[in-house]
Amino acid sequence: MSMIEHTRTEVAAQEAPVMTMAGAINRALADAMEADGSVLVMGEDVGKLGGVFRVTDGLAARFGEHRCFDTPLAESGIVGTAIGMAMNGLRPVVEMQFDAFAYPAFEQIVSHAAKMANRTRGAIRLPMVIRIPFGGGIGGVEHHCDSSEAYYAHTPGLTVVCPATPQDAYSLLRAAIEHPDPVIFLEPKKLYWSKAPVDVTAPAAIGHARVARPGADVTLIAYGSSVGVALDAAEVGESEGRSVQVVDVRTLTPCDDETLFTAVRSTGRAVVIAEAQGFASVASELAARIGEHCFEHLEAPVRRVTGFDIPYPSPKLEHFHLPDVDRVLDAIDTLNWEDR
Amino acid sequence: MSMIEHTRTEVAAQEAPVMTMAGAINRALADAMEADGSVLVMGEDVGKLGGVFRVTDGLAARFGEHRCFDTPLAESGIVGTAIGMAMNGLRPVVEMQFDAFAYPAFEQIVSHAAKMANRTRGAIRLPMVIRIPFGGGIGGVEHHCDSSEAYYAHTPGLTVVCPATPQDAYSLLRAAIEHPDPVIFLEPKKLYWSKAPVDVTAPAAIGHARVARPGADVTLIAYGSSVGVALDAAEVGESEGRSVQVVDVRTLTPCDDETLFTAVRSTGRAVVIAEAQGFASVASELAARIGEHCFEHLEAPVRRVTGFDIPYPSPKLEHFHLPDVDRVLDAIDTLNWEDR
Amino acid sequence: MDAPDALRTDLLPREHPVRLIDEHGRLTEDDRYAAPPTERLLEAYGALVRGRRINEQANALVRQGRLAVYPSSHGQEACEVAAALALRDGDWLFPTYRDSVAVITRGVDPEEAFVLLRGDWHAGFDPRAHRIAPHATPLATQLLHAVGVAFAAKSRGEDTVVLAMCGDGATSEGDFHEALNFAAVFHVPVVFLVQNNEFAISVPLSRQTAAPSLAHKAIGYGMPGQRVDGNDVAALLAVLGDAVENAREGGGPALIEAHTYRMQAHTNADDDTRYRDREEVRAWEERDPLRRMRAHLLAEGALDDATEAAFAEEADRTATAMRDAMNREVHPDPEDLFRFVHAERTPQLDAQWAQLRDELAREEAGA
Amino acid sequence: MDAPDALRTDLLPREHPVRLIDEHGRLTEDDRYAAPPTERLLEAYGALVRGRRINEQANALVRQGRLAVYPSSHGQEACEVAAALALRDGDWLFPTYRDSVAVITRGVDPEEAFVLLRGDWHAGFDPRAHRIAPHATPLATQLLHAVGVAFAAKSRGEDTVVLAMCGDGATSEGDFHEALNFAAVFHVPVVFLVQNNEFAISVPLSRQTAAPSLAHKAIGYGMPGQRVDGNDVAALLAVLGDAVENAREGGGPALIEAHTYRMQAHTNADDDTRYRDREEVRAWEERDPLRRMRAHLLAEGALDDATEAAFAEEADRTATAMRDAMNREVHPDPEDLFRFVHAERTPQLDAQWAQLRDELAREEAGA
Ligand SMILES: Cc1ncc(C[n+]2csc(CCOP(=O)(O)OP(=O)(O)O)c2C)c(N)n1
Ligand SMILES: Cc1ncc(C[n+]2csc(CCOP(=O)(O)OP(=O)(O)O)c2C)c(N)n1
Ligand SMILES: [Mg+2]
Ligand SMILES: [Mg+2]
Repeated sequence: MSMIEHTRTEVAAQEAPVMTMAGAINRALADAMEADGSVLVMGEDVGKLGGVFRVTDGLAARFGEHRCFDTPLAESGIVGTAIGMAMNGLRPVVEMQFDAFAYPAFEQIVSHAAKMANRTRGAIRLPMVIRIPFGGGIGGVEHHCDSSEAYYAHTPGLTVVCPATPQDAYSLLRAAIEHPDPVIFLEPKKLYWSKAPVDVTAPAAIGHARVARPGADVTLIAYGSSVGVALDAAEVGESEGRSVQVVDVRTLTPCDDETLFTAVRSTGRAVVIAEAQGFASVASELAARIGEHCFEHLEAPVRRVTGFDIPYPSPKLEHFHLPDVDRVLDAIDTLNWEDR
Repeated sequence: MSMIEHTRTEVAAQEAPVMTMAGAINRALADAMEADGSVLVMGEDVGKLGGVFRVTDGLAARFGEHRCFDTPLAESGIVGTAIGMAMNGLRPVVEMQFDAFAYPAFEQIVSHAAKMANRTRGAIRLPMVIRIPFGGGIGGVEHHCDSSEAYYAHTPGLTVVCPATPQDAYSLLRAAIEHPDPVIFLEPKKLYWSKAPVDVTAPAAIGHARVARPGADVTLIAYGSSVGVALDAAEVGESEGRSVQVVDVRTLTPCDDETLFTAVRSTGRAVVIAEAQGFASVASELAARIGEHCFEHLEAPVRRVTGFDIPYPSPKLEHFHLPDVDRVLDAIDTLNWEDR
Repeated sequence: MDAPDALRTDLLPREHPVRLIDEHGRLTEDDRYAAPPTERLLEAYGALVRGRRINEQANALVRQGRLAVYPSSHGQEACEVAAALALRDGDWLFPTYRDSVAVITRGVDPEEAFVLLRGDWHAGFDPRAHRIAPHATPLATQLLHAVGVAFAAKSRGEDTVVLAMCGDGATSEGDFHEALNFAAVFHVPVVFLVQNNEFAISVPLSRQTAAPSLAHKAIGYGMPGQRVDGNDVAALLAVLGDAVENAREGGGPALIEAHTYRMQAHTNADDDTRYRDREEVRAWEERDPLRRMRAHLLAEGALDDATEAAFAEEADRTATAMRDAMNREVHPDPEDLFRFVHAERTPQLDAQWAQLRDELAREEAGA
Repeated sequence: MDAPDALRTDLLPREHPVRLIDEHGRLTEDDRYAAPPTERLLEAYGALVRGRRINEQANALVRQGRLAVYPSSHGQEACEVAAALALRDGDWLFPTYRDSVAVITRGVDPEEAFVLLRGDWHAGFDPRAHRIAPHATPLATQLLHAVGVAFAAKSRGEDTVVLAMCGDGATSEGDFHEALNFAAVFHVPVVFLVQNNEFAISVPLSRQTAAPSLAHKAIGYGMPGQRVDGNDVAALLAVLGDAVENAREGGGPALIEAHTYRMQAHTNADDDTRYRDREEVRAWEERDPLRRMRAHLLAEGALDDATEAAFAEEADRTATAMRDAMNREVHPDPEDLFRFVHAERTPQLDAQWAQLRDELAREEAGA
């Protein structure tokens, strides 16, 4: 199903205007604010400045300072206040300036945002979105490049979404804002200026992975900025005679097991790719559940290509750390091909 | 090696005094404070009251209020101040009152405690211990029963330790306090009043798993309060004709791959047991790395028996949530025994 | 009202907590706050009697194993009652774990109020129906939610006021700071009520702050701070009422520190003999909020035997209802584990419920 | 010293920031703070000249792609210089990302100070050797470390004082609150210096706080707050010096708000024309800290051409050293990724380094 949906979207997208991912997110925010008066945008520097990545550019001017505004500089305050707003009829979309600067809000996210609906037996649901620019590859200094998705994906009650294309950024953010429960919306910084056509009429549903490239011999599973690495590796792999399938996970929780398992079973080999440090990560989860549910189909162990288990390195060293095409190809090479 | 060490410890322990785990931790703190004047204990209610679990009982009276004292009620403040103390010659051991109440300190733990040595190229190491009573099974109300180990185990730069016996609680806490880098010391609340002999002369090194019970057919891998569940399941399994090995992980990071892999390879079947919600958890990691490194030896998929992916339930419902012997036996039953 | 000077010392609390009725029940003149009318005080006294009874009954239920835990507000009932009575129906209350009496006084059925402490579920009443947030446990976190609720109401032009409660210990948390700051910068109608009961579990106020008073923190956010005798329900009603109506009229947030005392241990699980003198506790018995209000009403001739009996009866009814409710066996539904986590159950939770259902079915079949 | 009253209004700042030298370089009388001796002001002026030059050179290096990013303290050099000069060798300084000039003024080699901003490594100098913490990026977090460092020193009976810096925006973070409270409750020798430069990136002070001043926050912790003209290095030296020596003598912590202005964009990556008027920026040029001190020293006859030339030369030397250092190619060692994470490399990191080493070897062989 998700393959079909994907194909349809791609066709429509050919005629659609080209946008950067940042532009697509900006457009999604504007369209959501236009469509629903209860949607508001807040955070640090999201007003006049338009955000340090210019993702909220023009929203304050267009919708007024009561719909898009700067808060005092305190992330727990931002998320905690947004929780109260969502309790009382608003749909706040908050921006955390960088991944590591969401950590002060951790208690509000884990102990409240994630749990409110459950503790009130559904009486209070929190329709709120926490946008977090995440990941590296942009030459940022320390604390500006964390891949923090595992912290959220591990937390029951959160829905964690991570687009890899401008189209998904647009469509999934619209879906996230309409979602009745809190969504952590992870925006790969490295892809903010990547461009592609975006069809703003194409709907997308949270919870569906996407086969980004079909292939018969091995499945690469990735999300965010690693999807591009996977596609590049697939290209090279293909030229070396291996047919490589790529799955873009898109929604980290809930996990689209069906698409994942179908893909892996069809190839019998799998590599999971993610930029985050690998230990106890989303990549661990994907590898573990594939190992558990596709065991009979596996010709080789599920390999993981992830960041090392180190603090995110400084700009001049980050290229050693980040998964790249060669590392993915190395991993593919280990997948017991001699048995074929 | 760890098996031998374990056996030696057990022998000595037969003659050693019986302690509760809470008592063993108390003794470890006292012995460490006695041995090293730079060790101090601080947190909420750790002074006169001796902690809500009485783990620090008597320390303030014995060592004075400058060595064991109450702080203002602010967890980020506690951890942040401890970081500064550790920067300047002290060895603070801080208590977080309950697992979920460590979340306000998340930024200090992740962005500073974990990274300080790395960012200063080793010029500043932080010899500090963050003790966190964790997990459920005690009939506690919400926010008092979180299993938060994955958040820490996923964070590079932290060492995460989790004892399952009073002996390990004593020996590993002594090792943690002597450790040059920050240690997250997870104390399974449910086991605080469990009793066993403790040999205070037995050393223990961080980083070593322990074969808690030998067995030939299947390996159960557990830590903290799940070790007891695993041992009970092993007992029942044995009575049903299956020889069940149990590995107590003890140190979550760094991971003792050698002991784990040796154990799993020897049985060809493995079940990982942990109380935490399973998604992107330490159990995921253990399953993924076993799947990756023991692939050729596996007769069946690595199964996980974990808490459900839900907020920790209320007291009257927690027994439905927690891994128990039956659930472990069910998992064992799925391990392709017909192939034998 | 003092004229604001450049340093805004008008935002500082007064030197002594506002008190309208002294420990002997005698009215004290105040140049700013008028004592509420006797009618109102009578209503408050009835609520105090009921509140005390709820505390006693809850303690008894803990001893009988019918409640998992109880953080009693014995001795703090004046704050509890005033917090509930200061609000209109459309307003919102944000209570802590210790504020069950306030929750019940505002209209929640005791049975529902105790669901959390009984261990049945994480919260037991419909927060939206009552406009009361669930009892908050992670300290100070709820103060931010209060700011957000007030913001939303204000953005719709509603005249809702939000009263957000916390303890003295909670003022040390970062979220306290952020909540007061956000409230002041957004100029939203939130009244922060700190019940300074001198202890955070075992930790005395002197270890919590070196400030002249907790109300002195208000000026650092640009909002007024006031101290009030927390055992004087008349003063509490006057000071809270003033702050609430000021907020309603667009005057912005305020911080009220009610000076009271936690007469019992932190919860039944606590042992307060480890950290405080009996002498200190006994001294505070003299300042009991019920005794004081009763003396006052008797002196005013406003409390007759019939009314006292009616109050006692009402309190009895509540206590009996509590006992009955807590003695009814509850059969929690295991499927509830999965029902509310997300609006739509995820495939993962579907599978997990299927597993549990299967386990239970086999158990039943086996048993 | 005012006599403390019950409300402790003595802890409030003065109505106007302390100023000892006005915008025209004229000395202003003050009943509490004496201007430092001319010698000291001359030293400070030299440091200002060098500091300004460091800012200019760093901006140039950013334009040339030699620095990854630079948060300039142009216009705030008086705060930077005074923070460094107020301390003794044994004291500790806790700077933010904007405080490279303070770090260099305290003695760190510019090359080492810029390792972070150049992108070579997360911090470039030995914090212990210089008693300067690494530049802090997560806002306000370092204030707590400062409290811990002071606590440790005090516990050993050392007379160390810790000066901890942050911006106006950072005062909104919970950690600011917790740090001031811990410092006050533990009564440790920390001086908190807030550089109120009117902006947190694009967000003006009015969106950050509704308080009469940031120094008004001090009373809420029971410590003195003071405001000082942040472009008057004489006043800064006097006020900081007073707070530092008071802390050293056991007088406890203090909060100093220096009122200054961020003359340039937040960093080179920022575009401040989006959110503030050029008029406003220009108005602050009149209050430039260098110009003011120069006028004063000239009027005093304390600054001759030779000295000016010497200062300029010293500044040149620093700028040249910066340029040379930043133009030297650095060859970062990939093994450094794994060297410092733990004192002893874990088996997992061993394996990961082996993998990377192997990749690099193959790459080299292939190339
Ligand atoms: C963030 C957080 N840390 C710690 C706790 C544990 N705890 C529960 S109540 C309490 C004391 C609170 O004292 P105070 O705020 O004065 O309220 P009181 O209990 O006196 O009403 C503590 C430390 C908690 N609930 N939340
Ligand atoms: C916890 C955290 N949140 C957000 C940021 C991103 N950020 C960096 S500087 C800055 C503004 C800080 O303003 P201020 O404290 O006034 O210092 P200034 O830059 O003006 O010196 C922000 C929002 C951060 N570094 N840390
Ligand atoms: Mg209290
Ligand atoms: Mg600023």
